[in-house]
Amino acid sequence: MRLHEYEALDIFEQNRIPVPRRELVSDIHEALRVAAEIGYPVILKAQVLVGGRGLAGGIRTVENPDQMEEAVDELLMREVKGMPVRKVLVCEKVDIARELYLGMTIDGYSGKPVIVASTEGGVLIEETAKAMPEKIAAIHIEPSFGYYPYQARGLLRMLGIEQKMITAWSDIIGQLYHIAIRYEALIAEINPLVVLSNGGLMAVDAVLEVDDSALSRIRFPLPDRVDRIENPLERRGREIGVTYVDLDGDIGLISSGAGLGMASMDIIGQKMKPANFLETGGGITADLLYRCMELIMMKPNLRGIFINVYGGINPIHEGAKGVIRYMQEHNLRIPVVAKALGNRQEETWEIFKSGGVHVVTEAATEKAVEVLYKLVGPGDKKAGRKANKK
Amino acid sequence: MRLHEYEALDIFEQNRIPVPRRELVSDIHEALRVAAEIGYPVILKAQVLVGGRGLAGGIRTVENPDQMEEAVDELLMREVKGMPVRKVLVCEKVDIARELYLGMTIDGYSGKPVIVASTEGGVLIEETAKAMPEKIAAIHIEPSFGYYPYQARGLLRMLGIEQKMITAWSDIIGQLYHIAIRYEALIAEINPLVVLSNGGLMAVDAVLEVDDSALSRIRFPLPDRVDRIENPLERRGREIGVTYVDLDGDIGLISSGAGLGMASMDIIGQKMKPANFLETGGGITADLLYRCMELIMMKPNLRGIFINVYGGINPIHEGAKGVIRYMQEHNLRIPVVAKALGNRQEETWEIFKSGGVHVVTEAATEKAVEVLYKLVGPGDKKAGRKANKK
Amino acid sequence: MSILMNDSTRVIVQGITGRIGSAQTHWMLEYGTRVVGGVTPGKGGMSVEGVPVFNSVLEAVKETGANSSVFFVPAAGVLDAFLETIDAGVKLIVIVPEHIPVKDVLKMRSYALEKGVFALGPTTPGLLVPGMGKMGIMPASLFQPGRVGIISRSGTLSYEFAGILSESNVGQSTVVGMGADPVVLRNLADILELFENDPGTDAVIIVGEVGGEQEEKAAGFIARKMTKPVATYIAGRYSPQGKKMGHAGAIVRGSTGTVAGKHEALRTAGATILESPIDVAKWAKKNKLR
Amino acid sequence: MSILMNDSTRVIVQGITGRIGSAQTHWMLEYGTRVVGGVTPGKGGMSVEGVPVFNSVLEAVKETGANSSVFFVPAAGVLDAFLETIDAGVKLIVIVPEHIPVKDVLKMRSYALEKGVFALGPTTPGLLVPGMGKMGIMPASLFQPGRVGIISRSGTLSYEFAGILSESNVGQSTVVGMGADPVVLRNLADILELFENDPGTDAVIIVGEVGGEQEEKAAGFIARKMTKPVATYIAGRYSPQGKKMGHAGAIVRGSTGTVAGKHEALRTAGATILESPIDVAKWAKKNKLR
Repeated sequence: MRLHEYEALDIFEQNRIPVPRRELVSDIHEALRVAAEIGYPVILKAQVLVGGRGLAGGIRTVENPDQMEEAVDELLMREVKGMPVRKVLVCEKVDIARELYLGMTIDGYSGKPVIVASTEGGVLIEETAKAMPEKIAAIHIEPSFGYYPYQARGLLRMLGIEQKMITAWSDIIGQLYHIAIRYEALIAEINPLVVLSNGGLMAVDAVLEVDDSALSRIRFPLPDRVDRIENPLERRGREIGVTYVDLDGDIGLISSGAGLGMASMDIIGQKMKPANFLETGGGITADLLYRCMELIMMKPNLRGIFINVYGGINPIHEGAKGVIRYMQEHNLRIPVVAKALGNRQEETWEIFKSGGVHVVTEAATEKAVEVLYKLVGPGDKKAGRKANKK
Repeated sequence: MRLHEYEALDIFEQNRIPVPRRELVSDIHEALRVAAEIGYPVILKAQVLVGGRGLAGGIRTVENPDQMEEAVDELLMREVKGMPVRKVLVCEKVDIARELYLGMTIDGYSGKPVIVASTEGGVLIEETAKAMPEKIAAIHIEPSFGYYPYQARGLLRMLGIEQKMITAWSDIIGQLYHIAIRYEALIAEINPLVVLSNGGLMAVDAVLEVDDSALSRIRFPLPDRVDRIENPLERRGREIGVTYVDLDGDIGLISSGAGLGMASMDIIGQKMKPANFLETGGGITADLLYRCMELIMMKPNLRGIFINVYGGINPIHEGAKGVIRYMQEHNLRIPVVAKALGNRQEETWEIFKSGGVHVVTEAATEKAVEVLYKLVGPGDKKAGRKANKK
Repeated sequence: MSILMNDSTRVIVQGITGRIGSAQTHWMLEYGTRVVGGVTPGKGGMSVEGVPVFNSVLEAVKETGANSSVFFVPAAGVLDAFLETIDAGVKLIVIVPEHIPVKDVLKMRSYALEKGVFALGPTTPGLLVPGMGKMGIMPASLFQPGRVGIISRSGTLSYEFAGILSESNVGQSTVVGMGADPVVLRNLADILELFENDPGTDAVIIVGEVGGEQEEKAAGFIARKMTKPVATYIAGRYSPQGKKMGHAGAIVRGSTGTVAGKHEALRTAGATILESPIDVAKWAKKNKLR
Repeated sequence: MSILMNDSTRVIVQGITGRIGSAQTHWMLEYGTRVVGGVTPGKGGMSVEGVPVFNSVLEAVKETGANSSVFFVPAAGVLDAFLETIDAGVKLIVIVPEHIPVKDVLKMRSYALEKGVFALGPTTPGLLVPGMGKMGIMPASLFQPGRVGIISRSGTLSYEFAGILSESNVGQSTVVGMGADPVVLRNLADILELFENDPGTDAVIIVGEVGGEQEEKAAGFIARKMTKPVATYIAGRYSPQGKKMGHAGAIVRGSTGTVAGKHEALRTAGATILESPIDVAKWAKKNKLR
């Protein structure tokens, strides 16, 4: 779960990382009041859960009250990278002498947290990393041993940081790392970490992504998880316990397993367009697949449904019952093709067939997709996309 | 620093270890009120910082209000193992089916925390450990890896604990260990940990000794450290930053280094009696030794003073200045013998001699003690002890 | 022949008394796996599918001579039980459960590596040696004995590839689910090495997916050490680009993680790129695998 | 000959710019110790007693070829600096400061043992090889070269014993303060073993004190491995019995920790018990030590 910038800034501040004065607003009146308190000029920042916000126009400098109305209206009206803006953060504009970068993530391959720092922070950090790798330094932390300040000092010396900055910067590294541990963060990032004109350091942005699997044991207050999903279908997916990603095609997809789902999408995509990605996980029941059918059918103009499940941990015969119950109750007319193999496969095939599902018994997904294609044809490739527009 | 039982019980309770209902009282009126709230019978426990309190008469059961006055008076009047009783804890009397033992300490030799448990708790636990070692089980915790519940379960299985008790007991082990980590405890102990007649577990006593070297970084509120030293001379020693132990002889001792201090005491003890143990640590200054002289002279009837210091980390010539300043200002009449070797020893000898101190320049403490003995003789071996009585 | 499991593999099932644990014990036994015991603290003395249940791993190991364990333990209890299992001397551990916090996985991984324990998962369907046995949830019907090794990050895709091969009468030596989590207990290259050294395996299929850098790192091993043919399929080319969640990962990993980047690394290392799962049948035929 | 320090010992002083660090650097240099650098973060570029100061241990090691370090760092910063020093490749570390939290000492000890670093302290006067050099605070005037090794838990008592021996014209091969804390970075038996293996040492004196179980454990080593004469003095026989602080320690250690218990263990192991420090002169004479 990624936190909003304003939420992450609050957490950083509570953990003694210097951050700008700021307040969250949702209309022009609040914005004017806050800006007056903070003092002009101020920075307005759209609170959306995507990166690259600055380059996409989600950040504005406002010099005086006259400029405020237009800037706030403009930000609240716009979408940044397809995400609607509901809140704007009004921030103190600080005097920036230099932009640095500091981040922490998990290095999956080595199985260790890794701290990354650079003397060249800002929006182009990834390009910097490629073009000038000597400007980037990283250290791995041994998970059972933990973090100690000398590691940060070593990292900063690798970057050639002048001695007088080392204490302040290594303090922030320590605090960021401890935030990451407490909040079980997969990513904790400050970009840019700025050197102020008075020589101090300040985090003027904050990224914090918390491990979803650890949410129930984090002892610090966190915002609600489901609420922050903007797309209503994706939110519904989270509610019923499946992973749903909204796409712009017209073939509904239900799969068990993310890899199988991705492969199904790839194969469908060769001649048709998937309307969604849906992965059930290992908890299939008749009810769950009934709800999955409801969910994928919330999208208008589907031309066909493709079900691709394996009976390993999942009782697929139970799943099949849920699918055909939905089909019968809703008198579903569009073709449904199912490939279902594994434990209790014969029983599953019978149930699907009894409900009018086209069953494919071969292992290759390509063959099942071919069956579907014969039933529905290539379709209007724009149909789904249109229907998906708000 | 050892906490009082009532302080440790509060910490245990905050950390979800079941403890009896209880309240601290310092007079009969409070005791009657608390006992009425808790309900008779109640247990009165003298709050003194020594072990073996129960066997020394510091614990009383009170069945009804009529018995209360005598019991409270008796406890508040008495000394337990030489310690005055200022506060009494009035506790709920619980139905005890069985007494267990649980403790955590540091195993200095292996350099690891060790958790010790026994099915035979109570006042005679140390005897049990010798007579029936199979009733005791211990596990070491790897410091960099930390504690996990499976270790506790393994410990309890070693003791043959029935399965239905394992979860409750291992939960308490986990909580005790985490208290020990948070409070940097050198000892955390529950004796007895009782099995109630309803099958639950409860800590009816609590020992917590915190690492003095870690006091400044413990983030949880702790009681004041100096206040809890009962002996005024020992408290004064703590205040000026030296280790002072009050003894019952009449030869004052100032030494640098605990080992040298102990050896000096041993050697003095062969023919005379030390009035105190005083170890300066590595921070000798003229002022510090002036204050050390003040401190040892607070004890009446000293017959002589023995100073045994080395100039390694300590500027002993500075220390010598403080000693003779005290002697001059107070016109000290009793003999002072000093052995002072190491860096700047010649300078130190000159300063001591200028103030009338008898200087010994050989290394063996025995020779210096012999010089003192020749000056003061064996003395009345009872004198110091009498003077020390309150 | 096979990797990881063999004739002396004696398996315990942790969490055997749960709904999934007991059901999967049934399927494992039915497939011929030597399941010798189960562990559920507090349920010692019971029996599930004829298998004795113990309160602790140590007891199970002592009583049954088990050397391998498969986990159906709730995610919150996996770290503790994993450490217990290693301390009890078990040398092969399969972690089926999903949603284990990454912080726990890091500790599990470092302890297993330190103690020389081979562990798979989390979020793995486990391990199956056709005709011999299985640890985990792979559905037996799709597999047949043979000489092709499969390593998959995705559970269900490992079934898919085995199924396609089996329909073409190409059997498998061992099928290994390495786990779908961002951090797994053993890296792809370690498993590849086992197949390279297994006389019963003639070729290996790697079933990967977008994200992470397992495939890129394995490419290094393929280039340096691998003598047997390797085919790879990477799922996710049509997946919508993930919402970018910070730069740190991208900085550390550079261009790794994309399907194109993985293809490039693997092709350079000499592996065959499969564009679609069904292509594996042609590859097997071309390489005369069986 | 000597233990721990020799001709190739190159020492850095951590916390060299502090009051004690700079004063002791003076004494160490005066005694002939090869002090090649100092470390105080933020003070790099300075020089103390003619010795260059660096900001980090790594830099100091790279620039000076140091292989040994002595600490005069404030207690709160010792753990971090210690780990830094080990990671920089230093193989001998002397921790002079006192009042380091036990929790920190446990971590330092486990890391040093894991990395094969020999560390002394905390609360140690350090290490002195008469006529060659010293790391720590031992006052040079009391020592003279010879063939008797001294290991002491107490700082000042190590001076006392060396002083008594020197006055009797019995010199020392190496004098080692193992540290006075309840947990030290190296146990007594490990240091004894170095003396046993040192051709320059003919006999060893152990200066112990009440508490802990270092002497008892060392008795095991003496009985099994030690061929050279060992004399021991245990301070504290007239010390008032410590206030009893819980049973756990007593249960774990049984009767160890008392002067009588230590005497018993050491005597049984074949060591000579010295009743008073001055007795060491007689013992040396009897054993014809010099």
